Amino acid sequence: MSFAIKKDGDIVVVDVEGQLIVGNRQELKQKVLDELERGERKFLVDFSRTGYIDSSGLGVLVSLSKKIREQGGELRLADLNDDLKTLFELTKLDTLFQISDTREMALQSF
Amino acid sequence: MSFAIKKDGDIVVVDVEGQLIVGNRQELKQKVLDELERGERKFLVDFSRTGYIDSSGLGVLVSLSKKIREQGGELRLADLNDDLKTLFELTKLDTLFQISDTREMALQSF
Amino acid sequence: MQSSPPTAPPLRKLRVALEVEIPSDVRYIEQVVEVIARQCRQLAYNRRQTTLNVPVALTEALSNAILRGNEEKPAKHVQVRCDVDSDRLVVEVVDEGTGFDLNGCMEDPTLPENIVREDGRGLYLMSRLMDSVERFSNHGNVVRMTLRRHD
Amino acid sequence: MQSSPPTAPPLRKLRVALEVEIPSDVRYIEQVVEVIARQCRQLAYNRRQTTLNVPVALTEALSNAILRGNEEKPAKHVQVRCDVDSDRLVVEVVDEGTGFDLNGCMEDPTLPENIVREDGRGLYLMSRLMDSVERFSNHGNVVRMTLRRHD
Ligand SMILES: Nc1ncnc2c1ncn2[C@@H]1O[C@H](COP(=O)(O)OP(=O)(O)O)[C@@H](O)[C@H]1O
Ligand SMILES: Nc1ncnc2c1ncn2[C@@H]1O[C@H](COP(=O)(O)OP(=O)(O)O)[C@@H](O)[C@H]1O
Repeated sequence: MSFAIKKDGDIVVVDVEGQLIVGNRQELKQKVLDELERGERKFLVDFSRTGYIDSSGLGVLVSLSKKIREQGGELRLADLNDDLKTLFELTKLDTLFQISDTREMALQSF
Repeated sequence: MSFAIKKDGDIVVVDVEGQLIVGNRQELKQKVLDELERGERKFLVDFSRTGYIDSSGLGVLVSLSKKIREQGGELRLADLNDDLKTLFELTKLDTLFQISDTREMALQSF
Repeated sequence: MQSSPPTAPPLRKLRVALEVEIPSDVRYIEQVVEVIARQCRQLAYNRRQTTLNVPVALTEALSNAILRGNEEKPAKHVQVRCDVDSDRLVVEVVDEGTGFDLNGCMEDPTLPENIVREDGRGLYLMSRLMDSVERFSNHGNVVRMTLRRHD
Repeated sequence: MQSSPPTAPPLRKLRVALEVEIPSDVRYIEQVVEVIARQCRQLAYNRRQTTLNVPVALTEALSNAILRGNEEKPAKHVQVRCDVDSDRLVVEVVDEGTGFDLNGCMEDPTLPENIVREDGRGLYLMSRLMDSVERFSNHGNVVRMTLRRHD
Protein backbone atom coordinates (compact mmCIF):
# COMPACT_ATOMS: atom_id res chain seq x y z
CA MET A 1 0.00 0.00 0.00
CA SER A 2 1.20 3.46 -0.82
CA PHE A 3 0.07 6.98 -1.61
CA ALA A 4 1.17 8.78 -4.74
CA ILE A 5 0.62 12.52 -4.77
CA LYS A 6 0.55 14.54 -8.02
CA LYS A 7 -0.48 18.04 -8.97
CA ASP A 8 -2.98 18.54 -11.79
CA GLY A 9 -3.30 22.30 -12.32
CA ASP A 10 -4.15 23.63 -8.87
CA ILE A 11 -5.58 20.32 -7.70
CA VAL A 12 -3.64 17.93 -5.48
CA VAL A 13 -4.46 14.38 -6.56
CA VAL A 14 -3.78 11.49 -4.19
CA ASP A 15 -3.81 7.93 -5.51
CA VAL A 16 -4.48 5.38 -2.80
CA GLU A 17 -2.82 2.16 -3.88
CA GLY A 18 -3.85 -0.90 -1.88
CA GLN A 19 -5.46 -0.62 1.51
CA LEU A 20 -6.33 2.53 3.46
CA ILE A 21 -6.44 1.17 6.99
CA VAL A 22 -5.32 1.71 10.54
CA GLY A 23 -1.74 0.77 9.67
CA ASN A 24 -1.17 3.53 7.10
CA ARG A 25 -3.93 6.15 7.39
CA GLN A 26 -1.61 8.38 9.44
CA GLU A 27 0.72 8.59 6.47
CA LEU A 28 -2.09 9.76 4.19
CA LYS A 29 -3.20 12.29 6.77
CA GLN A 30 0.27 13.76 7.14
CA LYS A 31 0.88 13.99 3.39
CA VAL A 32 -2.36 15.83 2.79
CA LEU A 33 -1.87 18.14 5.79
CA ASP A 34 1.60 19.00 4.49
CA GLU A 35 0.09 20.08 1.18
CA LEU A 36 -2.61 22.05 3.00
CA GLU A 37 0.09 23.78 5.02
CA ARG A 38 1.91 24.64 1.78
CA GLY A 39 -1.20 26.50 0.68
CA GLU A 40 -2.96 23.91 -1.45
CA ARG A 41 -6.76 24.04 -1.20
CA LYS A 42 -8.19 21.63 -3.78
CA PHE A 43 -7.78 17.95 -3.05
CA LEU A 44 -8.91 14.87 -4.92
CA VAL A 45 -8.49 11.32 -3.66
CA ASP A 46 -8.57 8.76 -6.47
CA PHE A 47 -9.63 5.27 -5.34
CA SER A 48 -9.27 3.48 -8.67
CA ARG A 49 -6.36 1.46 -7.33
CA THR A 50 -7.63 1.01 -3.79
CA GLY A 51 -8.42 -2.32 -2.12
CA TYR A 52 -10.43 -1.93 1.04
CA ILE A 53 -10.84 0.88 3.55
CA ASP A 54 -11.52 0.40 7.25
CA SER A 55 -13.30 2.69 9.70
CA SER A 56 -10.09 4.47 10.60
CA GLY A 57 -9.41 5.13 6.92
CA LEU A 58 -12.90 6.54 6.56
CA GLY A 59 -12.28 8.57 9.72
CA VAL A 60 -9.13 10.12 8.25
CA LEU A 61 -11.06 11.20 5.16
CA VAL A 62 -13.72 12.79 7.36
CA SER A 63 -11.18 14.63 9.48
CA LEU A 64 -9.13 15.79 6.49
CA SER A 65 -12.26 17.04 4.78
CA LYS A 66 -13.10 19.08 7.87
CA LYS A 67 -9.59 20.55 8.19
CA ILE A 68 -9.47 21.45 4.49
CA ARG A 69 -12.89 23.05 4.62
CA GLU A 70 -11.79 25.13 7.61
CA GLN A 71 -9.11 26.59 5.35
CA GLY A 72 -11.65 27.33 2.65
CA GLY A 73 -10.64 24.33 0.55
CA GLU A 74 -12.32 21.12 -0.50
CA LEU A 75 -11.64 17.38 -0.56
CA ARG A 76 -13.40 15.37 -3.25
CA LEU A 77 -13.36 11.66 -4.07
CA ALA A 78 -13.32 9.73 -7.33
CA ASP A 79 -13.56 6.28 -8.82
CA LEU A 80 -14.92 4.17 -5.96
CA ASN A 81 -15.46 0.51 -6.83
CA ASP A 82 -18.66 -1.23 -5.75
CA ASP A 83 -17.19 -2.36 -2.42
CA LEU A 84 -16.11 1.15 -1.53
CA LYS A 85 -19.44 2.58 -2.63
CA THR A 86 -21.14 0.14 -0.27
CA LEU A 87 -18.90 1.27 2.59
CA PHE A 88 -19.74 4.92 1.96
CA GLU A 89 -23.44 4.09 1.73
CA LEU A 90 -23.46 1.97 4.91
CA THR A 91 -21.85 4.80 6.83
CA LYS A 92 -23.84 7.50 4.96
CA LEU A 93 -20.52 9.18 4.20
CA ASP A 94 -21.73 9.39 0.60
CA THR A 95 -23.82 12.31 1.86
CA LEU A 96 -20.76 14.10 3.27
CA PHE A 97 -18.46 13.88 0.25
CA GLN A 98 -18.74 14.89 -3.36
CA ILE A 99 -17.98 11.64 -5.16
CA SER A 100 -17.33 11.43 -8.91
CA ASP A 101 -17.35 8.32 -11.04
CA THR A 102 -14.04 9.13 -12.70
CA ARG A 103 -10.96 11.16 -11.97
CA GLU A 104 -11.62 13.31 -15.05
CA MET A 105 -15.12 14.17 -13.91
CA ALA A 106 -13.80 15.02 -10.46
CA LEU A 107 -11.05 17.25 -11.86
CA GLN A 108 -13.58 19.16 -13.96
CA SER A 109 -15.96 19.51 -11.00
CA PHE A 110 -13.63 21.84 -9.09
CA MET B 1 -3.63 -30.81 -17.87
CA SER B 2 -3.58 -31.92 -21.47
CA PHE B 3 -1.44 -33.59 -24.12
CA ALA B 4 -0.67 -31.90 -27.41
CA ILE B 5 0.70 -34.15 -30.14
CA LYS B 6 2.61 -32.76 -33.15
CA LYS B 7 4.74 -34.27 -35.90
CA ASP B 8 8.24 -32.91 -36.50
CA GLY B 9 9.61 -34.73 -39.53
CA ASP B 10 9.21 -38.38 -38.68
CA ILE B 11 9.18 -37.74 -34.93
CA VAL B 12 5.98 -37.66 -32.89
CA VAL B 13 6.35 -34.95 -30.22
CA VAL B 14 4.07 -35.01 -27.19
CA ASP B 15 3.83 -31.93 -24.96
CA VAL B 16 2.67 -32.75 -21.45
CA GLU B 17 0.94 -29.68 -20.13
CA GLY B 18 0.29 -29.71 -16.37
CA GLN B 19 0.32 -32.91 -14.39
CA LEU B 20 0.97 -36.44 -15.62
CA ILE B 21 -0.73 -38.47 -12.93
CA VAL B 22 -3.10 -41.32 -12.23
CA GLY B 23 -6.08 -39.27 -13.42
CA ASN B 24 -4.84 -38.69 -16.96
CA ARG B 25 -1.95 -41.07 -17.72
CA GLN B 26 -4.33 -43.44 -19.54
CA GLU B 27 -5.06 -40.70 -22.03
CA LEU B 28 -1.36 -40.22 -22.77
CA LYS B 29 -0.90 -43.95 -23.14
CA GLN B 30 -3.77 -44.28 -25.60
CA LYS B 31 -2.65 -41.34 -27.72
CA VAL B 32 0.88 -42.67 -28.08
CA LEU B 33 -0.29 -46.24 -28.76
CA ASP B 34 -2.60 -44.92 -31.48
CA GLU B 35 0.40 -43.30 -33.18
CA LEU B 36 2.44 -46.47 -32.78
CA GLU B 37 -0.39 -48.43 -34.38
CA ARG B 38 -0.40 -45.97 -37.26
CA GLY B 39 3.21 -46.86 -37.91
CA GLU B 40 5.08 -44.11 -36.07
CA ARG B 41 8.33 -45.25 -34.47
CA LYS B 42 10.10 -42.16 -33.11
CA PHE B 43 8.58 -40.53 -30.05
CA LEU B 44 9.66 -37.56 -27.99
CA VAL B 45 7.93 -36.41 -24.80
CA ASP B 46 8.61 -32.75 -24.02
CA PHE B 47 8.23 -31.87 -20.33
CA SER B 48 8.93 -28.14 -20.56
CA ARG B 49 5.34 -27.37 -19.61
CA THR B 50 4.84 -30.18 -17.12
CA GLY B 51 4.06 -29.75 -13.43
CA TYR B 52 4.56 -32.92 -11.46
CA ILE B 53 4.51 -36.61 -12.37
CA ASP B 54 3.43 -39.40 -10.04
CA SER B 55 4.47 -43.04 -9.99
CA SER B 56 1.70 -44.04 -12.35
CA GLY B 57 2.81 -41.37 -14.81
CA LEU B 58 6.35 -42.71 -14.60
CA GLY B 59 4.91 -46.20 -15.03
CA VAL B 60 3.17 -45.21 -18.25
CA LEU B 61 6.40 -43.85 -19.67
CA VAL B 62 8.16 -47.12 -18.80
CA SER B 63 5.47 -49.24 -20.37
CA LEU B 64 5.21 -47.10 -23.51
CA SER B 65 8.96 -47.21 -23.94
CA LYS B 66 8.85 -50.99 -23.78
CA LYS B 67 6.00 -51.28 -26.28
CA ILE B 68 7.66 -48.87 -28.70
CA ARG B 69 10.97 -50.69 -28.47
CA GLU B 70 9.22 -53.98 -29.22
CA GLN B 71 8.17 -52.40 -32.52
CA GLY B 72 11.73 -51.30 -33.24
CA GLY B 73 11.05 -47.69 -32.24
CA GLU B 74 12.21 -45.40 -29.46
CA LEU B 75 10.78 -43.06 -26.84
CA ARG B 76 12.99 -40.18 -25.71
CA LEU B 77 12.45 -37.41 -23.20
CA ALA B 78 13.35 -33.71 -23.16
CA ASP B 79 13.41 -30.61 -20.99
CA LEU B 80 12.87 -31.96 -17.48
CA ASN B 81 12.87 -29.29 -14.77
CA ASP B 82 14.81 -29.88 -11.54
CA ASP B 83 11.86 -31.51 -9.78
CA LEU B 84 11.34 -33.98 -12.61
CA LYS B 85 15.06 -34.70 -12.82
CA THR B 86 14.98 -35.55 -9.12
CA LEU B 87 12.06 -37.93 -9.69
CA PHE B 88 13.91 -39.73 -12.48
CA GLU B 89 17.03 -39.91 -10.35
CA LEU B 90 15.23 -41.21 -7.26
CA THR B 91 13.65 -43.98 -9.31
CA LYS B 92 16.80 -44.52 -11.43
CA LEU B 93 14.62 -44.10 -14.50
CA ASP B 94 17.26 -41.68 -15.76
CA THR B 95 19.22 -44.83 -16.61
CA LEU B 96 16.37 -46.26 -18.66
CA PHE B 97 15.59 -43.24 -20.84
CA GLN B 98 17.60 -41.06 -23.12
CA ILE B 99 16.94 -37.60 -21.70
CA SER B 100 17.92 -34.38 -23.50
CA ASP B 101 18.12 -30.93 -21.99
CA THR B 102 16.12 -29.32 -24.79
CA ARG B 103 13.59 -30.34 -27.37
CA GLU B 104 15.96 -29.31 -30.15
CA MET B 105 18.75 -31.51 -28.83
CA ALA B 106 16.33 -34.39 -28.51
CA LEU B 107 15.01 -33.94 -32.05
CA GLN B 108 18.56 -33.97 -33.43
CA SER B 109 19.49 -37.04 -31.38
CA PHE B 110 17.19 -39.34 -33.33
CA MET C 1 -4.40 -32.32 -31.67
CA GLN C 2 -5.33 -31.06 -28.24
CA SER C 3 -7.05 -33.01 -25.52
CA SER C 4 -9.22 -31.72 -22.69
CA PRO C 5 -8.75 -33.20 -19.24
CA PRO C 6 -11.41 -35.22 -17.46
CA THR C 7 -13.38 -32.56 -15.58
CA ALA C 8 -12.95 -32.57 -11.83
CA PRO C 9 -16.01 -31.62 -9.79
CA PRO C 10 -15.33 -28.93 -7.17
CA LEU C 11 -14.37 -30.05 -3.66
CA ARG C 12 -17.18 -30.18 -1.17
CA LYS C 13 -16.65 -31.11 2.46
CA LEU C 14 -13.57 -28.99 2.81
CA ARG C 15 -13.10 -27.47 6.21
CA VAL C 16 -10.23 -25.33 7.39
CA ALA C 17 -9.36 -24.35 10.94
CA LEU C 18 -6.67 -21.74 11.28
CA GLU C 19 -4.92 -20.21 14.26
CA VAL C 20 -2.53 -17.33 14.29
CA GLU C 21 -1.09 -15.17 17.04
CA ILE C 22 0.27 -11.70 16.37
CA PRO C 23 1.97 -9.03 18.47
CA SER C 24 -0.04 -5.92 19.34
CA ASP C 25 1.06 -4.18 16.17
CA VAL C 26 -1.35 -2.98 13.50
CA ARG C 27 1.14 -3.73 10.73
CA TYR C 28 0.22 -7.43 11.03
CA ILE C 29 -3.43 -6.85 10.24
CA GLU C 30 -3.19 -6.94 6.45
CA GLN C 31 -1.42 -10.30 6.39
CA VAL C 32 -3.92 -11.93 8.73
CA VAL C 33 -6.75 -10.59 6.59
CA GLU C 34 -5.14 -11.96 3.44
CA VAL C 35 -4.62 -15.41 4.96
CA ILE C 36 -8.25 -15.67 5.98
CA ALA C 37 -9.70 -14.09 2.83
CA ARG C 38 -7.68 -16.62 0.82
CA GLN C 39 -9.35 -19.50 2.67
CA CYS C 40 -12.74 -17.99 1.83
CA ARG C 41 -11.82 -17.59 -1.84
CA GLN C 42 -10.74 -21.20 -1.93
CA LEU C 43 -14.15 -22.18 -0.58
CA ALA C 44 -15.91 -20.11 -3.23
CA TYR C 45 -17.28 -17.38 -1.00
CA ASN C 46 -18.43 -14.70 -3.39
CA ARG C 47 -16.17 -11.91 -4.56
CA ARG C 48 -17.76 -9.23 -2.41
CA GLN C 49 -17.50 -11.37 0.71
CA THR C 50 -13.78 -11.91 0.16
CA THR C 51 -12.95 -8.32 -0.82
CA LEU C 52 -15.34 -6.33 1.41
CA ASN C 53 -17.14 -8.17 4.20
CA VAL C 54 -14.33 -10.33 5.52
CA PRO C 55 -11.42 -7.88 5.07
CA VAL C 56 -13.15 -4.85 6.56
CA ALA C 57 -14.91 -6.60 9.47
CA LEU C 58 -11.75 -8.50 10.36
CA THR C 59 -9.59 -5.37 10.15
CA GLU C 60 -11.98 -3.66 12.58
CA ALA C 61 -11.92 -6.54 15.05
CA LEU C 62 -8.13 -6.78 14.87
CA SER C 63 -7.50 -3.09 15.27
CA ASN C 64 -9.88 -2.91 18.23
CA ALA C 65 -8.11 -5.88 19.82
CA ILE C 66 -4.68 -4.30 19.28
CA LEU C 67 -5.52 -0.67 20.06
CA ARG C 68 -8.39 -0.97 22.57
CA GLY C 69 -8.05 -4.41 24.14
CA ASN C 70 -4.26 -4.64 24.33
CA GLU C 71 -3.60 -0.89 24.18
CA GLU C 72 -0.69 -1.69 21.83
CA LYS C 73 1.32 -3.09 24.76
CA PRO C 74 4.22 -5.08 23.28
CA ALA C 75 3.93 -7.86 25.86
CA LYS C 76 0.32 -8.55 24.87
CA HIS C 77 -0.77 -10.63 21.89
CA VAL C 78 -3.84 -11.08 19.76
CA GLN C 79 -4.99 -14.55 18.88
CA VAL C 80 -7.11 -15.23 15.83
CA ARG C 81 -9.02 -18.47 15.34
CA CYS C 82 -10.87 -19.12 12.14
CA ASP C 83 -13.06 -22.04 11.20
CA VAL C 84 -14.39 -22.00 7.69
CA ASP C 85 -16.24 -24.43 5.46
CA SER C 86 -18.56 -24.11 2.51
CA ASP C 87 -21.45 -23.10 4.79
CA ARG C 88 -19.99 -20.43 7.01
CA LEU C 89 -16.96 -18.60 8.35
CA VAL C 90 -16.47 -18.20 12.08
CA VAL C 91 -13.61 -15.95 13.21
CA GLU C 92 -12.69 -15.28 16.81
CA VAL C 93 -10.34 -12.46 17.75
CA VAL C 94 -8.99 -12.74 21.28
CA ASP C 95 -7.22 -9.92 23.10
CA GLU C 96 -5.79 -9.65 26.60
CA GLY C 97 -7.97 -6.74 27.63
CA THR C 98 -10.76 -6.70 30.21
CA GLY C 99 -13.51 -6.75 27.62
CA PHE C 100 -16.26 -4.29 26.84
CA ASP C 101 -20.01 -4.02 26.45
CA LEU C 102 -20.62 -4.69 22.77
CA ASN C 103 -24.10 -3.20 22.61
CA GLY C 104 -23.20 -0.34 24.91
CA CYS C 105 -20.19 0.64 22.79
CA MET C 106 -21.96 0.30 19.44
CA GLU C 107 -23.10 3.68 18.17
CA ASP C 108 -24.94 4.61 15.01
CA PRO C 109 -22.36 6.58 13.02
CA THR C 110 -24.99 7.62 10.47
CA LEU C 111 -26.81 9.91 12.93
CA PRO C 112 -26.32 13.59 12.12
CA GLU C 113 -24.47 14.19 15.39
CA ASN C 114 -22.02 11.35 14.63
CA ILE C 115 -21.48 11.64 10.89
CA VAL C 116 -18.53 14.05 11.12
CA ARG C 117 -16.78 12.13 13.89
CA GLU C 118 -13.45 10.59 13.05
CA ASP C 119 -13.99 7.41 15.09
CA GLY C 120 -16.84 5.16 16.19
CA ARG C 121 -17.57 3.26 12.97
CA GLY C 122 -15.78 -0.01 13.71
CA LEU C 123 -18.34 -2.07 15.61
CA TYR C 124 -21.08 -0.71 13.38
CA LEU C 125 -19.31 -1.87 10.23
CA MET C 126 -18.61 -5.28 11.77
CA SER C 127 -22.29 -5.73 12.53
CA ARG C 128 -23.34 -4.59 9.05
CA LEU C 129 -20.79 -6.70 7.20
CA MET C 130 -21.16 -9.92 9.19
CA ASP C 131 -24.22 -12.04 9.91
CA SER C 132 -23.49 -11.98 13.62
CA VAL C 133 -21.05 -10.40 16.05
CA GLU C 134 -20.79 -11.67 19.63
CA ARG C 135 -18.49 -10.86 22.53
CA PHE C 136 -17.65 -13.03 25.52
CA SER C 137 -14.79 -13.79 27.87
CA ASN C 138 -12.78 -16.99 27.63
CA HIS C 139 -9.10 -16.74 28.55
CA GLY C 140 -9.30 -13.20 27.30
CA ASN C 141 -11.77 -10.96 25.57
CA VAL C 142 -13.26 -12.77 22.57
CA VAL C 143 -15.07 -11.17 19.64
CA ARG C 144 -16.69 -13.81 17.44
CA MET C 145 -18.00 -13.00 13.97
CA THR C 146 -19.96 -15.32 11.71
CA LEU C 147 -20.64 -15.02 8.00
CA ARG C 148 -22.69 -17.45 5.91
CA ARG C 149 -21.23 -18.22 2.51
CA HIS C 150 -23.00 -16.84 -0.54
CA ASP C 151 -22.36 -17.91 -4.11
CA MET D 1 6.21 11.55 -4.73
CA GLN D 2 5.80 7.92 -3.81
CA SER D 3 5.69 6.47 -0.32
CA SER D 4 6.72 3.04 0.84
CA PRO D 5 4.52 1.20 3.33
CA PRO D 6 5.60 0.38 6.87
CA THR D 7 7.15 -3.06 6.49
CA ALA D 8 5.14 -5.89 7.99
CA PRO D 9 7.17 -8.75 9.48
CA PRO D 10 6.07 -12.19 8.24
CA LEU D 11 3.48 -14.09 10.27
CA ARG D 12 4.88 -16.64 12.65
CA LYS D 13 2.67 -18.81 14.81
CA LEU D 14 0.29 -19.59 11.99
CA ARG D 15 -1.21 -23.02 12.12
CA VAL D 16 -3.72 -24.50 9.74
CA ALA D 17 -5.76 -27.65 10.17
CA LEU D 18 -7.66 -28.80 7.12
CA GLU D 19 -10.10 -31.61 6.51
CA VAL D 20 -11.55 -32.72 3.23
CA GLU D 21 -13.47 -35.78 2.15
CA ILE D 22 -13.56 -36.93 -1.45
CA PRO D 23 -15.33 -39.73 -3.34
CA SER D 24 -13.22 -42.66 -4.54
CA ASP D 25 -12.43 -40.92 -7.79
CA VAL D 26 -8.91 -40.05 -8.90
CA ARG D 27 -10.10 -36.87 -10.61
CA TYR D 28 -10.28 -35.20 -7.18
CA ILE D 29 -6.60 -35.75 -6.43
CA GLU D 30 -5.23 -32.67 -8.15
CA GLN D 31 -7.53 -30.28 -6.29
CA VAL D 32 -6.71 -31.76 -2.89
CA VAL D 33 -3.02 -31.50 -3.70
CA GLU D 34 -3.41 -27.87 -4.72
CA VAL D 35 -5.32 -26.96 -1.55
CA ILE D 36 -2.63 -28.45 0.67
CA ALA D 37 0.34 -27.20 -1.37
CA ARG D 38 -1.17 -23.72 -1.12
CA GLN D 39 -1.15 -23.91 2.68
CA CYS D 40 2.52 -24.90 2.55
CA ARG D 41 3.37 -22.03 0.20
CA GLN D 42 1.61 -19.63 2.55
CA LEU D 43 3.80 -20.92 5.37
CA ALA D 44 6.95 -20.43 3.29
CA TYR D 45 7.84 -24.06 2.72
CA ASN D 46 10.48 -23.98 0.02
CA ARG D 47 9.64 -24.14 -3.66
CA ARG D 48 10.74 -27.72 -4.14
CA GLN D 49 8.69 -28.89 -1.16
CA THR D 50 5.55 -27.28 -2.56
CA THR D 51 6.08 -28.38 -6.17
CA LEU D 52 7.67 -31.81 -5.72
CA ASN D 53 7.66 -33.40 -2.27
CA VAL D 54 4.13 -32.54 -1.18
CA PRO D 55 2.34 -32.92 -4.54
CA VAL D 56 3.92 -36.22 -5.52
CA ALA D 57 3.82 -37.91 -2.10
CA LEU D 58 0.24 -36.82 -1.54
CA THR D 59 -0.83 -37.93 -5.01
CA GLU D 60 0.62 -41.37 -4.26
CA ALA D 61 -1.15 -41.65 -0.93
CA LEU D 62 -4.44 -40.50 -2.42
CA SER D 63 -4.31 -42.78 -5.42
CA ASN D 64 -3.44 -45.77 -3.23
CA ALA D 65 -6.36 -44.92 -0.93
CA ILE D 66 -8.76 -44.60 -3.86
CA LEU D 67 -7.51 -47.49 -6.03
CA ARG D 68 -6.13 -49.95 -3.45
CA GLY D 69 -7.90 -49.15 -0.18
CA ASN D 70 -11.34 -48.28 -1.53
CA GLU D 71 -10.99 -50.15 -4.83
CA GLU D 72 -12.74 -47.18 -6.48
CA LYS D 73 -16.06 -48.23 -4.93
CA PRO D 74 -18.42 -45.26 -5.25
CA ALA D 75 -19.91 -45.78 -1.79
CA LYS D 76 -16.49 -45.42 -0.16
CA HIS D 77 -14.77 -42.14 0.61
CA VAL D 78 -11.28 -40.92 1.33
CA GLN D 79 -10.70 -38.50 4.16
CA VAL D 80 -7.70 -36.19 4.21
CA ARG D 81 -6.57 -34.41 7.36
CA CYS D 82 -3.75 -31.95 7.23
CA ASP D 83 -2.11 -30.03 10.05
CA VAL D 84 0.55 -27.59 9.01
CA ASP D 85 2.56 -24.88 10.72
CA SER D 86 5.93 -23.28 10.13
CA ASP D 87 7.71 -26.32 11.58
CA ARG D 88 6.10 -29.26 9.86
CA LEU D 89 3.32 -30.64 7.72
CA VAL D 90 1.39 -33.70 8.87
CA VAL D 91 -1.06 -35.22 6.37
CA GLU D 92 -3.25 -38.21 7.06
CA VAL D 93 -5.05 -40.02 4.27
CA VAL D 94 -7.79 -42.34 5.49
CA ASP D 95 -9.46 -44.97 3.32
CA GLU D 96 -12.14 -47.56 4.07
CA GLY D 97 -9.99 -50.55 3.16
CA THR D 98 -8.64 -53.23 5.46
CA GLY D 99 -5.14 -51.80 5.51
CA PHE D 100 -1.83 -53.25 4.41
CA ASP D 101 1.67 -53.95 5.62
CA LEU D 102 3.61 -50.81 4.77
CA ASN D 103 7.07 -52.35 5.00
CA GLY D 104 5.97 -55.58 3.37
CA CYS D 105 4.47 -53.78 0.39
CA MET D 106 7.34 -51.35 -0.09
CA GLU D 107 9.66 -52.55 -2.82
CA ASP D 108 12.83 -51.02 -4.19
CA PRO D 109 11.88 -49.98 -7.73
CA THR D 110 15.50 -49.18 -8.56
CA LEU D 111 16.56 -52.85 -8.49
CA PRO D 112 17.33 -54.22 -11.97
CA GLU D 113 14.44 -56.70 -11.76
CA ASN D 114 11.98 -53.91 -10.90
CA ILE D 115 13.18 -51.03 -13.02
CA VAL D 116 11.07 -51.90 -16.06
CA ARG D 117 7.90 -52.58 -14.04
CA GLU D 118 5.01 -50.26 -14.65
CA ASP D 119 3.89 -50.16 -11.00
CA GLY D 120 5.37 -50.39 -7.52
CA ARG D 121 6.95 -46.94 -7.16
CA GLY D 122 4.31 -45.24 -5.00
CA LEU D 123 5.27 -46.14 -1.45
CA TYR D 124 8.93 -45.80 -2.36
CA LEU D 125 8.45 -42.24 -3.61
CA MET D 126 6.39 -41.34 -0.53
CA SER D 127 9.18 -42.53 1.73
CA ARG D 128 11.84 -40.70 -0.27
CA LEU D 129 9.92 -37.44 -0.53
CA MET D 130 8.63 -37.25 3.06
CA ASP D 131 10.53 -37.30 6.35
CA SER D 132 8.32 -40.08 7.64
CA VAL D 133 5.52 -42.34 6.44
CA GLU D 134 3.47 -44.38 8.92
CA ARG D 135 0.44 -46.59 8.62
CA PHE D 136 -2.09 -47.51 11.29
CA SER D 137 -5.76 -48.27 11.71
CA ASN D 138 -8.16 -45.80 13.28
CA HIS D 139 -11.71 -45.82 11.92
CA GLY D 140 -10.19 -46.90 8.65
CA ASN D 141 -6.76 -47.38 7.18
CA VAL D 142 -4.62 -44.33 7.90
CA VAL D 143 -1.42 -43.35 6.12
CA ARG D 144 0.33 -40.48 7.89
CA MET D 145 3.13 -38.52 6.27
CA THR D 146 5.27 -35.87 7.92
CA LEU D 147 7.52 -33.28 6.31
CA ARG D 148 9.64 -30.73 8.15
CA ARG D 149 9.62 -27.28 6.63
CA HIS D 150 12.78 -26.07 4.92
CA ASP D 151 13.50 -22.49 3.91
N1 LIG E 1 -11.46 -5.32 21.81
C1 LIG E 1 -11.91 -4.27 22.54
N2 LIG E 1 -11.51 -4.11 23.82
C2 LIG E 1 -11.95 -3.06 24.56
N3 LIG E 1 -12.82 -2.14 24.10
C3 LIG E 1 -13.26 -2.25 22.84
C4 LIG E 1 -12.84 -3.32 21.99
N4 LIG E 1 -13.46 -3.18 20.80
C5 LIG E 1 -14.21 -2.07 20.89
N5 LIG E 1 -14.11 -1.50 22.12
C6 LIG E 1 -14.79 -0.29 22.60
O1 LIG E 1 -15.84 0.04 21.71
C7 LIG E 1 -15.68 1.38 21.25
C8 LIG E 1 -16.25 1.52 19.86
O2 LIG E 1 -15.46 0.78 18.97
P1 LIG E 1 -15.54 1.07 17.41
O3 LIG E 1 -16.96 1.09 17.01
O4 LIG E 1 -14.65 0.11 16.73
O5 LIG E 1 -15.01 2.56 17.24
P2 LIG E 1 -13.58 3.16 17.56
O6 LIG E 1 -12.64 2.03 17.77
O7 LIG E 1 -13.27 3.97 16.36
O8 LIG E 1 -13.78 4.01 18.80
C9 LIG E 1 -14.21 1.64 21.37
O9 LIG E 1 -13.93 3.01 21.45
C10 LIG E 1 -13.86 0.91 22.65
O10 LIG E 1 -14.20 1.66 23.77
N1 LIG F 1 -4.14 -47.55 0.93
C1 LIG F 1 -3.81 -48.83 0.63
N2 LIG F 1 -4.67 -49.83 0.89
C2 LIG F 1 -4.34 -51.11 0.60
N3 LIG F 1 -3.19 -51.49 0.04
C3 LIG F 1 -2.29 -50.54 -0.25
C4 LIG F 1 -2.55 -49.17 0.02
N4 LIG F 1 -1.46 -48.47 -0.36
C5 LIG F 1 -0.58 -49.34 -0.86
N5 LIG F 1 -1.07 -50.60 -0.80
C6 LIG F 1 -0.39 -51.83 -1.25
O1 LIG F 1 0.97 -51.55 -1.46
C7 LIG F 1 1.33 -51.94 -2.79
C8 LIG F 1 2.45 -51.05 -3.28
O2 LIG F 1 1.96 -49.73 -3.44
P1 LIG F 1 2.77 -48.70 -4.34
O3 LIG F 1 4.19 -48.72 -3.91
O4 LIG F 1 2.07 -47.41 -4.26
O5 LIG F 1 2.72 -49.29 -5.80
P2 LIG F 1 1.48 -49.56 -6.75
O6 LIG F 1 0.31 -48.86 -6.15
O7 LIG F 1 1.91 -49.00 -8.04
O8 LIG F 1 1.35 -51.05 -6.76
C9 LIG F 1 0.05 -51.84 -3.58
O9 LIG F 1 0.09 -52.61 -4.74
C10 LIG F 1 -0.96 -52.32 -2.58
O10 LIG F 1 -0.96 -53.72 -2.52
